[in-house]
Amino acid sequence: MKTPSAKTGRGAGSPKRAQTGNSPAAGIDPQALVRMYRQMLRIRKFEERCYQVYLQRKIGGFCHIYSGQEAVAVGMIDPLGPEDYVITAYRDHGQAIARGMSMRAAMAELYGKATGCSRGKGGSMHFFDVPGHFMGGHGIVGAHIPLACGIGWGIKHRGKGGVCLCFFGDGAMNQGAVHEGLNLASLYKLPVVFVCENNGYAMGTAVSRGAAEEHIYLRANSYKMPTRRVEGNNLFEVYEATQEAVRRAREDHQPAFLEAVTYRFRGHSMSDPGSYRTRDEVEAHKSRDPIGQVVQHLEKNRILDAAGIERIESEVDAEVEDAVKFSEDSPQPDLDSAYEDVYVNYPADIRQRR
Amino acid sequence: MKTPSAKTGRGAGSPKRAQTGNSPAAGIDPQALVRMYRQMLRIRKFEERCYQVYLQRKIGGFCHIYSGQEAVAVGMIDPLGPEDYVITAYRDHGQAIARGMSMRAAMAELYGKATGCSRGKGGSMHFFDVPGHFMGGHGIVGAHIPLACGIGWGIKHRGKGGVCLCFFGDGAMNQGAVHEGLNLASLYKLPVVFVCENNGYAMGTAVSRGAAEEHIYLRANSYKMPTRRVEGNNLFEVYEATQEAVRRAREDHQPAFLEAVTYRFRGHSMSDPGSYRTRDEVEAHKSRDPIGQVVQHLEKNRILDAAGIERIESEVDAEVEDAVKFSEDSPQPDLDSAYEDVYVNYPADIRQRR
Amino acid sequence: MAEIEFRKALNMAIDEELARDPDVFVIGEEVAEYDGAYKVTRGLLAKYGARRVVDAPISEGGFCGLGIGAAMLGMRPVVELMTFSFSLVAMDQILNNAAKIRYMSGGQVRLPVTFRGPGGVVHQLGATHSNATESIFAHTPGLKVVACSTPENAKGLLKSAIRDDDPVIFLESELLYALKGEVPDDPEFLLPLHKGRVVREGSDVTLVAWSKRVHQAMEAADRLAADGIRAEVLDLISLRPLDQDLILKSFRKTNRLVTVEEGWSFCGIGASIADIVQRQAFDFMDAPVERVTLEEVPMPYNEAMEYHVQPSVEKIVKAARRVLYRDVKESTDGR
Amino acid sequence: MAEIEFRKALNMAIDEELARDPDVFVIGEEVAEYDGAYKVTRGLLAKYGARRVVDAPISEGGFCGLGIGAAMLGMRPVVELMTFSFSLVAMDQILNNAAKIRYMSGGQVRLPVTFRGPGGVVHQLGATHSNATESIFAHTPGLKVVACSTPENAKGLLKSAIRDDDPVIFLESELLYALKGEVPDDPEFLLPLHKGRVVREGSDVTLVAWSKRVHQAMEAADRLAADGIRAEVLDLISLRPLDQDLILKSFRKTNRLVTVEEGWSFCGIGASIADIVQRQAFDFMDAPVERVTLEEVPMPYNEAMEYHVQPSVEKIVKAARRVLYRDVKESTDGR
Ligand SMILES: Cc1ncc(C[n+]2csc(CCOP(=O)(O)OP(=O)(O)O)c2C)c(N)n1
Ligand SMILES: Cc1ncc(C[n+]2csc(CCOP(=O)(O)OP(=O)(O)O)c2C)c(N)n1
Ligand SMILES: [Mg+2]
Ligand SMILES: [Mg+2]
Repeated sequence: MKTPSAKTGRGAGSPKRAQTGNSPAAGIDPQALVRMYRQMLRIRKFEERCYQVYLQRKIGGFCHIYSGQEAVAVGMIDPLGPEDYVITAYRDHGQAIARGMSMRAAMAELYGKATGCSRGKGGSMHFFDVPGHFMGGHGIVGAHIPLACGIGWGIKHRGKGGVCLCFFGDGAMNQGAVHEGLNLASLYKLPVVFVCENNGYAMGTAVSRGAAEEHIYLRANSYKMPTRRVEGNNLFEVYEATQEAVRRAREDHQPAFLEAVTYRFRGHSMSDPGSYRTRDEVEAHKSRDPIGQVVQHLEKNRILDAAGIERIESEVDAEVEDAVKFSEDSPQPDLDSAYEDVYVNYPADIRQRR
Repeated sequence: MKTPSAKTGRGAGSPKRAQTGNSPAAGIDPQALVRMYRQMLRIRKFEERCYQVYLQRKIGGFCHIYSGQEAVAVGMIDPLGPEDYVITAYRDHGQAIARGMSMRAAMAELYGKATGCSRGKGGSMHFFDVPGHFMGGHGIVGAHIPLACGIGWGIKHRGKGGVCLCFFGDGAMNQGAVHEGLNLASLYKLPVVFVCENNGYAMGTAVSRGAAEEHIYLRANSYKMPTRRVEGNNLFEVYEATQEAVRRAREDHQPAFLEAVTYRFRGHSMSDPGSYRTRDEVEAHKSRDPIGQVVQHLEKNRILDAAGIERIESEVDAEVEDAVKFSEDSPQPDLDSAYEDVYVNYPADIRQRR
Repeated sequence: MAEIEFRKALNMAIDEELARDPDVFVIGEEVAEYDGAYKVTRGLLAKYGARRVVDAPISEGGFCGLGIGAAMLGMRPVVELMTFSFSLVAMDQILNNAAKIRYMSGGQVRLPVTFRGPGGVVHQLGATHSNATESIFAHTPGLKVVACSTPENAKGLLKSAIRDDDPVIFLESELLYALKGEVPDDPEFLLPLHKGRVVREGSDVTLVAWSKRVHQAMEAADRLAADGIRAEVLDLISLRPLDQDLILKSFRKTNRLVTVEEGWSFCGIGASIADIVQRQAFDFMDAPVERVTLEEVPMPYNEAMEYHVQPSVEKIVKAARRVLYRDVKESTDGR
Repeated sequence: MAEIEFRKALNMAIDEELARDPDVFVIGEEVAEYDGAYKVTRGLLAKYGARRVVDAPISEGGFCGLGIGAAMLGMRPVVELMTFSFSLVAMDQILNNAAKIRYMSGGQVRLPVTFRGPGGVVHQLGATHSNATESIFAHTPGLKVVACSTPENAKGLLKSAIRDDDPVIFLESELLYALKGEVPDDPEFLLPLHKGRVVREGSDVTLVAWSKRVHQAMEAADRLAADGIRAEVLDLISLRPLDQDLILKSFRKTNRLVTVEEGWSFCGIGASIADIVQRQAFDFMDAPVERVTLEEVPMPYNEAMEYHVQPSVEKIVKAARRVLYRDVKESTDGR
């Protein structure tokens, strides 16, 4: 697959221009648009750099690249305030960055360094930034949906306000924990907005091969919550739908369910041969690149000119390089820290007594 | 609670006459009606006798009485053939008897005797009659729904024909396993008819206190299978709906979902104080006794006269007494049989080696 | 100090903690309007309302996960499992989420959640309802596993568990709920989660048990005493972390040990005790460690069989005599 | 006899059994169109079609249960768990339904279902994806638990597992999938499920391991040999039922034992081995049984830490030297 980066020549994944039209940017002020554009670009370039360092074997384990889905994370997380929470699955880099995690902490985690967001213990699938209300990165499909309900519970009953945004994939819909969690959220009227990122596949399994009902948003009707399907590659549509759902969750403690239809440009994880999708299919989706769509809008509406776009690109490139350098230079964690963080209070050293 | 048995004076739970009208007995021939009436009565009287012997401490553990729900088990199981299968939850006496288990084997199991349907090892919640295609009695709420899918799988792919009828309660709808199973059945087009016996409560929890969507049949829409709500105390309606669902499952390997609205006359189990329902509510439901409705129909249509009904009653009473006597007289299982049936093939004696 | 029932002692503990800390809440099936399947939470709904005492649908994975998520925000959920047998449908939530999230986050998260309920064998409920799950939980770092055995320690330990900042598996026993005993009224009566106790001193042989089996071990000690054998009885209380010092101290005195548990033998907790003892106190072993466990079969319904496969006073006595190399008449049913 | 990869040996076993018996079918996530997440089922969809090789949604509880239900009707499902770490969401199906239904039915049901997939630690996947679940399964009567270690025994054991009339937990290892070895072509090549094997004979100390750790134990034996210590290496293969005779026979010869496992120590399988040995061969113990296990922490992601907390050749060598009372230099990281 060719990296779509002819424009900047830095090979770090600058997106193609979108070939589809935009829907109106429903009252989003230009500053916010620029901010979101930058966020999407930060995610894209971070991810494509991950792809590279992974191939260089600088990082290990699984690595699930978010490229192509940026409008979902950014369009949904941007409307949040500091009191709100985000939780997601193992494809978590995008949401973490959108929620404010520094690229340094994110990349250093992939390097397994002490400076990583989880002190090198979590890895790609288990990013955490609790002070920033990013509640993880969860590796077991569907298992964090009940956690989101608990976070919603905490928000509601500690009275500090806020909502919890809970992301998961189309494949997760078939896991029992999701069903239990959706019911609990609605039954208890918890301020949780559930976001199913329908990127068409769970690994190699197309939605309709895993679920009898392929219209995911319809399945949420079983839980009597407002539900809506949005074009997940259209930042404006995502943003607008989220504002509505978040407002209701915040004010009425009413959960909502959004299905965001999107597409991942890369394989499921680094080792995925991707034979279940044709090159044509992938290319067709790339022509609807969510970042390209935003760029088009910014230019057409003269919010940014070519120079402005170029400047942001190079700032982001620099940030990514800084994150890589930071990670390379960061210290390995002390081996003894392997014995820490198991408990808050443990009566004795946890190291094995023989 | 008064045992509604003034008529026969035997205290074994002869039902009140129904005070509501019948729906037409849609083409059910009189012989079948009499057969089903007898089955319903057999279940009722068996259960009420269980209630008594439980109070006499002849049997132990949990005991979940089926009284009040007989039209569901009988109206659904009667249309089945010998090639079909039945599987259910822990409130399993009714389905077992409807499926042909002898009262002797059933009662002896409650007594824990070697002659019991599960050799005294299963108890009330774990009745089995595999030669009769009664596949249990399952104690963990919702856990047998995936098993039903497997049975459907076996039916379909071994090509011997048949369907699997899978019963569970309204409370089970909130267990993840049910959701996974319904999706699998529809995805794989398995010949399974799911029957949710909505008796209004899961222990003390009314349906609407456990589920955001209290119209249970609507929840099945998520799995794209035909779904229908039936008046579960009306044998005729149950019978008719089942025939349709079973035919489709049998011929087209298409699962279906039926919600049968009913009511249990007794507590959840023997120790239930029942404070979550008013006496009025229970009495109102008793006036719609499914057996009473059938009796009314039989009499009105002169299928049976009072004498005929009396005769069946006394035959059933005799059968119940025989089952009790059989159970009392049956031998205790050999203690060594505790070590049997763990494996088909085990390389050595399973008794603990010290 | 009042003489109260075990279930009431648990109820007091929850009641006091609900009163003390607004972050504490109770969730589980039938805990509120029904007063608890075993009436442990009786009256709490009336006192604290439906936001603090919460009925849950039959979604153990869901509401255990909800408890963990709420704990991530600093709440202190007390999650009732109607019985720990039903924890099998929530295993992923407990073994992955509760036990590991703190670690995977590099210590950013505290998880002050308590999972409580009766564990193990009850009476004639058959195999699905008679799981002794403690060795699964005790196998798992990140969890603390505690078993109470008297009304007094039930109260003191449950209060500590609720206040503890780590996830605690708190094992009770339905068969003990009606047991009466003296329980301090003091709302600050707390017992340490990681300490076992000597229930009876002795010098000839050590019997180790927990939960309801402590009472069987005590009966066995009485029977042994009649024969002039002085058994020391330990109530482990903490299964993770294990109070090794307690066991080793006793063993170094008696040089003989019998473990008693109602779970299966293989990979059971007694196996780990034997393992630790043989390694840490090899030179003190006058005899192999003996174990009394559930036989290696699912639990049968029949009452006599059910009794037959479980630990019994007689089996404990025999095992104790065996480690003392005393004459043991082997009978078929007495093992 | 061809030299083939481990994953191919497993593939051959499944292929042959699919060909032999129409009741065999394969189900799991990505097993069909994707050829298996680790390519164990490569080509089987093309050969046998979508009725015999079946892609499942991410519903482990659902499709494990489906397998059990189909087995109740006499089919022989081979259920792939993408890894056994994901079995935690299906624990109730496996521990209650697969393990107990035969018993609860008084023996009316046979459950010829095989659950297979890689188990334990892989490489830098972090805590949720690195569960060694074997001690949970081996704890449970009604299950058979088998771990393969070479392409040859992978084939012979998996075929036996599929033909066995009881539920079998069949543990593989992702880290072994590329290992090559000679494998008999014979479609009737079957190995007994309950027998371990002596991989290397020796007289000074016994090393017991299974799955990929057998290879570590062999390396340790090489290292020990360089020091003049002759280690006997046992590959347990069967974790339930345990091949006690194999272990005891070796121990009665060497009088010294080291167990190696990648699960946690407490309630681990090695604990039960130590327990059995101290009771059955007390008089043969020249030293306590030593254990090399995963440290009592969730699995960290960082590569060095991940290595640090796992069993290693060095740790095994040290443990062996310890039971031989040879000079052991304790270093902080080598434990
Ligand atoms: C319970 C469980 N089963 C299987 C897996 C392995 N697995 C990881 S990601 C994945 C596919 C998930 O697809 P989807 O939910 O659509 O998310 P996406 O990867 O498309 O973002 C699978 C099967 C897992 N992590 N957890
Ligand atoms: C997983 C699980 N959780 C809890 C229980 C305890 N329990 C047994 S029956 C029951 C209520 C079930 O209600 P419903 O499904 O409506 O069936 P009904 O009793 O009304 O027939 C509960 C909570 C159980 N057996 N299994
Ligand atoms: Mg997807
Ligand atoms: Mg009900």
